[in-house]
Amino acid sequence: MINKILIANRGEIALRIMRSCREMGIKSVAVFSEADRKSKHVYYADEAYFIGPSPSNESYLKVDNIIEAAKKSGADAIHPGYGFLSENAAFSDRCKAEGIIFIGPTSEVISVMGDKISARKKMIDSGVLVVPGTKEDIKSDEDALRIVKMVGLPVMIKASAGGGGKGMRLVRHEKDIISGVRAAKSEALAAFGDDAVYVEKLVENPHHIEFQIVGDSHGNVVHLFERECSVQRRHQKVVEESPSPLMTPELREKMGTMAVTAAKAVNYVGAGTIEFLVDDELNYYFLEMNTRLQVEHPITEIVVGVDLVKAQIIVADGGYLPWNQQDLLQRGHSIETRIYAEDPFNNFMPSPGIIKHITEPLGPGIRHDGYIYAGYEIPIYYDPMISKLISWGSTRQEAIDRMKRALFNYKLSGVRTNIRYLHRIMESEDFASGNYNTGFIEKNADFLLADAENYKELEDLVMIASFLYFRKQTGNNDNQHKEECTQSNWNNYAKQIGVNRL
Amino acid sequence: MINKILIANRGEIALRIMRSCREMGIKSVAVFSEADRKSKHVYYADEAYFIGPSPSNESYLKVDNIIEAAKKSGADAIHPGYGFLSENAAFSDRCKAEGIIFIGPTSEVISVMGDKISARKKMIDSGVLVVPGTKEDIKSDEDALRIVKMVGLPVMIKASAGGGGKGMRLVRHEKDIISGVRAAKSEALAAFGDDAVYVEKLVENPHHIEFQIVGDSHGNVVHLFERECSVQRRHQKVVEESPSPLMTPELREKMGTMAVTAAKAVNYVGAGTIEFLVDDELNYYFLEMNTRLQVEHPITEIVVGVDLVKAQIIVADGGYLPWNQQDLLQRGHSIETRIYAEDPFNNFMPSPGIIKHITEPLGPGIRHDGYIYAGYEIPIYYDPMISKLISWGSTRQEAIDRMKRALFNYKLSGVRTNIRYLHRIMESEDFASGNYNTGFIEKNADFLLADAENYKELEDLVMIASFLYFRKQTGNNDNQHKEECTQSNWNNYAKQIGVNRL
Amino acid sequence: MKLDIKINERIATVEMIENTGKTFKIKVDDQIYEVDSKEVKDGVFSILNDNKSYLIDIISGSSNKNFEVVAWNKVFPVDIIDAEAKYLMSRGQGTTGDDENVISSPMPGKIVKIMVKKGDVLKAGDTVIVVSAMKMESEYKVKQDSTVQDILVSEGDTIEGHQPLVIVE
Amino acid sequence: MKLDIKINERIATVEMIENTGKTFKIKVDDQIYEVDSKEVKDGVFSILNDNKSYLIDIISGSSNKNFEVVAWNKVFPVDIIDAEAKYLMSRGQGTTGDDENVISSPMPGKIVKIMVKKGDVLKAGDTVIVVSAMKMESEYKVKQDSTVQDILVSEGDTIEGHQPLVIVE
Repeated sequence: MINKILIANRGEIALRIMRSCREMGIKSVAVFSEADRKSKHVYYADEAYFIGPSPSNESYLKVDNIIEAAKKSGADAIHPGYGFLSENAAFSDRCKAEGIIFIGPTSEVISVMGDKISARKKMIDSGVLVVPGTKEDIKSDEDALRIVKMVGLPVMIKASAGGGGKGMRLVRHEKDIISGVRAAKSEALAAFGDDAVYVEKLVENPHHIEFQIVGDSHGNVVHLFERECSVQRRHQKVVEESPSPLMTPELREKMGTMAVTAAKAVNYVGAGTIEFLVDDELNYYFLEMNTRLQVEHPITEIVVGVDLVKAQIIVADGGYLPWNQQDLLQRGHSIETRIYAEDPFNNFMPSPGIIKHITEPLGPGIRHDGYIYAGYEIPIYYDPMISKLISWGSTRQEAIDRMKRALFNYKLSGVRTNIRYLHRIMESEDFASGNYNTGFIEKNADFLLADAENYKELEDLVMIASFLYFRKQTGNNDNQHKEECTQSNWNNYAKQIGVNRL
Repeated sequence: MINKILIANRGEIALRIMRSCREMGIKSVAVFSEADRKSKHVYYADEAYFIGPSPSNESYLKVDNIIEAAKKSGADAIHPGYGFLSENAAFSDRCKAEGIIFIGPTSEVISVMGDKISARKKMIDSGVLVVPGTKEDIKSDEDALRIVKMVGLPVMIKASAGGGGKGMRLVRHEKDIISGVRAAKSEALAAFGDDAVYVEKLVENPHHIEFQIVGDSHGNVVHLFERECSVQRRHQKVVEESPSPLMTPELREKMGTMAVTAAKAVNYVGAGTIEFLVDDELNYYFLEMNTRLQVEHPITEIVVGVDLVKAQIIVADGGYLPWNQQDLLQRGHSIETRIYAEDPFNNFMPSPGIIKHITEPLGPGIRHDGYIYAGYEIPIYYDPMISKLISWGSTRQEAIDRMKRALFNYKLSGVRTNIRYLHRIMESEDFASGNYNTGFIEKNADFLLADAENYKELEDLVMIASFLYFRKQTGNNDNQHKEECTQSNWNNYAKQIGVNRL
Repeated sequence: MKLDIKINERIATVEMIENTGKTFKIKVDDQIYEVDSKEVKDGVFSILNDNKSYLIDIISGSSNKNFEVVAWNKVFPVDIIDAEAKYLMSRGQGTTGDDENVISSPMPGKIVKIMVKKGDVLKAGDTVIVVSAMKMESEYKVKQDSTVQDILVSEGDTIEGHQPLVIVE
Repeated sequence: MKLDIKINERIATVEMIENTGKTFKIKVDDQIYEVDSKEVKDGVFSILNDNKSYLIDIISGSSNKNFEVVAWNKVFPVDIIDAEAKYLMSRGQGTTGDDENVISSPMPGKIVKIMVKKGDVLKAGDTVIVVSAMKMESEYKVKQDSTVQDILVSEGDTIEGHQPLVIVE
């Protein structure tokens, strides 16, 4: 029985998890690094433990310190959030060994799905469609030529242990096959200590569509439909939506069933995501599985009407899935935009600093998952994401309208943000029409940074405000604030002679 | 075609309406009194017009000033919100005469439904169930005796022009009939200049359940299910929820159909609410109709997945209802609590003042419709409601859990609020079980104000924080803040010698 | 440093035992706490006591010895009792400077009606003045028989909270 | 009162014509505005110009003549140009005190690598230092041939934005 959960994370996701804990009557335990003492997750939690210096590898990635905090607090379970230790097989094992429930899959599942070749093999064996290619390591130049020709150009050579684009080569022409394979192997060896590479057919400008699944320890697995994640900058998701504008009911049914098959193939327990590549002809291929909660999970929560964190906790505790597949229905449309402390107009330079003012957009159809507050200093050590803005509408158009309204009214000063950039995405024709793929950001790069409007009047008023502000700061202030002074005299008077309510 | 709307209101409802305007690409025009220059609705709007001194009757109720602002701004339509001029037949007429669309019903409908006797007559003639009683003015003592005996004791004597409990008498015993009628008549004459009174059977400790309806100018009317509004203090709603815990599918079907019948009886165009009294045996009676948007409309929006303000604008503009009855479904459960600037522990004394800090609760399943901000001074002239907190859950229990979580994390300082009191309502057994009626607040009065918990440790820590704060204020501050000073020296140095990014 | 601090009826002695730089060792009456306290924004303290997390929001009152403190959505009225306050208390004036002869409203509002004029002789319970704020009217009465000494406001005036309205004796 | 104010490349003369108490008549270059301006909270101005509503948020920069102003989610860098600033500009130093001989990062971060040592002779485009913030590394290079005069930080140091890191000449 889970009564207390340590959240081995920080920022918005730590708060997100604590909210569900509180709703379930479960105590939450925060951990924090030196830079995070004033972070909201520390004072939002029921308890908080210091776990080390600011850099992640000395605190949030420090397994011993986290386990020690869990033991000291008497936590029954650890929720890893996303990032940090969430897909760390050794951490999952360690929790088990210490008698603490890890809210996530077993180390075996993490290992199988974390290695790309073993995941491919497992999926192929289970009848899941993968991008055409090999499921074996290329051992020789002969292998390379034979296999690439069989798969058909163009292809991607990928490192089995890969990640972050390393050990990856695009090969379009026959003459580049051998050099491409050799380069990928040597880069993979250098980066991961393992030169295993394999070949996949290149899917040109694909859609990135993922299915949410949840499984329990009683053999039940359901999917909660799709998320369209094709708006990416340098392989980082920027905007997600659900449903996908590309989807048809038939395709959804087929892909959903395949996602459940994939999860069942590894006896998956917990929340996970099956990522697919989908081409313009609606061919779809298993890409990889994320064995954790995704950043973009709220759009599924809103459209399907569920709480994924609660479901994670229930199944981790040995409980049954709270829903059958037929209970789950999509309603309306949801969009998430990720608010970053970065300056899109200066090459997306990160912008840590102190938040001066923040007015979070509220009202109908808006959910805002954040963690910052006025006066908070965004530290330099972690991800620049400061919040997630999520809109819901009865139609896709309404979800876009609401997102635009919320972005326009999200007032934040003190650090640079990408709020305007996100607004431009919503305004772009390709996004508005739903006709986009992973090439979206590149294709619309100029539009997204352009300044269409005429700001003459706004600029003049900015000057006027600055003029008045400077005038006030330097004391040349005529008779502003006189009212206030008059009023507060009453207070002093009241104090002096003493006051009583009868 | 509506392109610009003047919102003849203030506070949270003005913002609520402006949000929908912005989503529809419609410009919004604010009006403001002297006290409201710094109110958020002024700086949230596209345009803002000053309409007079702080007291409502010199500004927000001043028809000429509002019409003048509408003309000057070129607004096509006026949205009255709730309260103020929203149910003022003359204002509706005036808008029509000036060629401005009034977003609400015609003056005829407002008049018929605003007078309780004429509304009763209309409803009885249309086959709508009303509380048993007369539909005619009691002219004589003989009338009184005959009619009351026919209806059966106990009864309520009510002023036809009534409101706010004035001109109302409860009669339980035969001997009190004549004196009760006479007292009601003389009070009604004094209060409303009209001594017409009528008799209704007393429904003991009823439930107050209302149905949302919307009609268009093409003869279509739908209902959007019910709201349970029985948590009332002095006839003021405090908490509302949808669906009603009392409701059965059959009863919902019957009452919904009757609500549509009631609206069709007056050819209703716009959003309106049919209020019913329901007794413990599930007998239901038409009570009155509100010909405007209700404060508690968000719980319907969330459960049914609609935007009622957009629907109002569409039908006011001559458009068709955006839904058929069969499109409309309830999903999950929603609760609204009204946050007031008042002190429940001091006889609910209003608490205007300056907001020091505010942290609005966010996250899954929470909508917050508010208008205040840190530094804002809540004026003394208007309603003490500062925001509405709305939760959604897949079950009633989850909606309660989320409301509790949100109330706990709603951090507001500078004015007293009823947040704790609302939290106690959520904790009460009667509310938790859904087993309550309009007697709830009275029945639970002691529980709601009691302090069950032991605050020794919290109190000690409050003392410690006060100690540290006082120590800092008085300068006895050891070496706090030294870090910050060291760091900002760099800035000064950078400034002195000049800095450049290469 | 050592102070007497009052919350409602309770008065406790609060004493700094040690400032380790990381934590404060502070004694409240007989109990010693070792807390990690950080001011996350002006007047808002995040306190970790034995790893339990508290957020405490302090609002300055009408003097620098008088706070309104919000924690867990509960409001604590806090008074710092130093020598001056002790002296006043010993003279029976209390820390908030209560004075039954001054009639005031705890909330800002508008004077609706003044029921008395200078020199009127009043009986305990007589209504002196009616104040309206946020659609609610409150009547202020005298606690004991008295005479109206002075009326400091007029009908229609807008008033601050705690502003003296009528003086009686 | 009259000031020159700079936003990006534009410099305009802003002059107070009249303060009516309710509104300000202010001239920006040749255009006269009559605005109702209220500071709704510290540095945040609600401005009504011809009944159009604007919210303008001013953040003080590194000096009291240098602001970052946010309006419509757009950021405007604002410089107040007074006599002192004009003098500096006339000497070609600009208003922000740019100095090509001081290498710094506009953002706070951590020093990952220092590629040079005191006395090194550098060619234009040589990388001097690598700074990391929020998982992103940035390289800072010299714009012209120069010699390293001084290195003010060490690898692993945490730095402020605009803090001088390396001096070249």
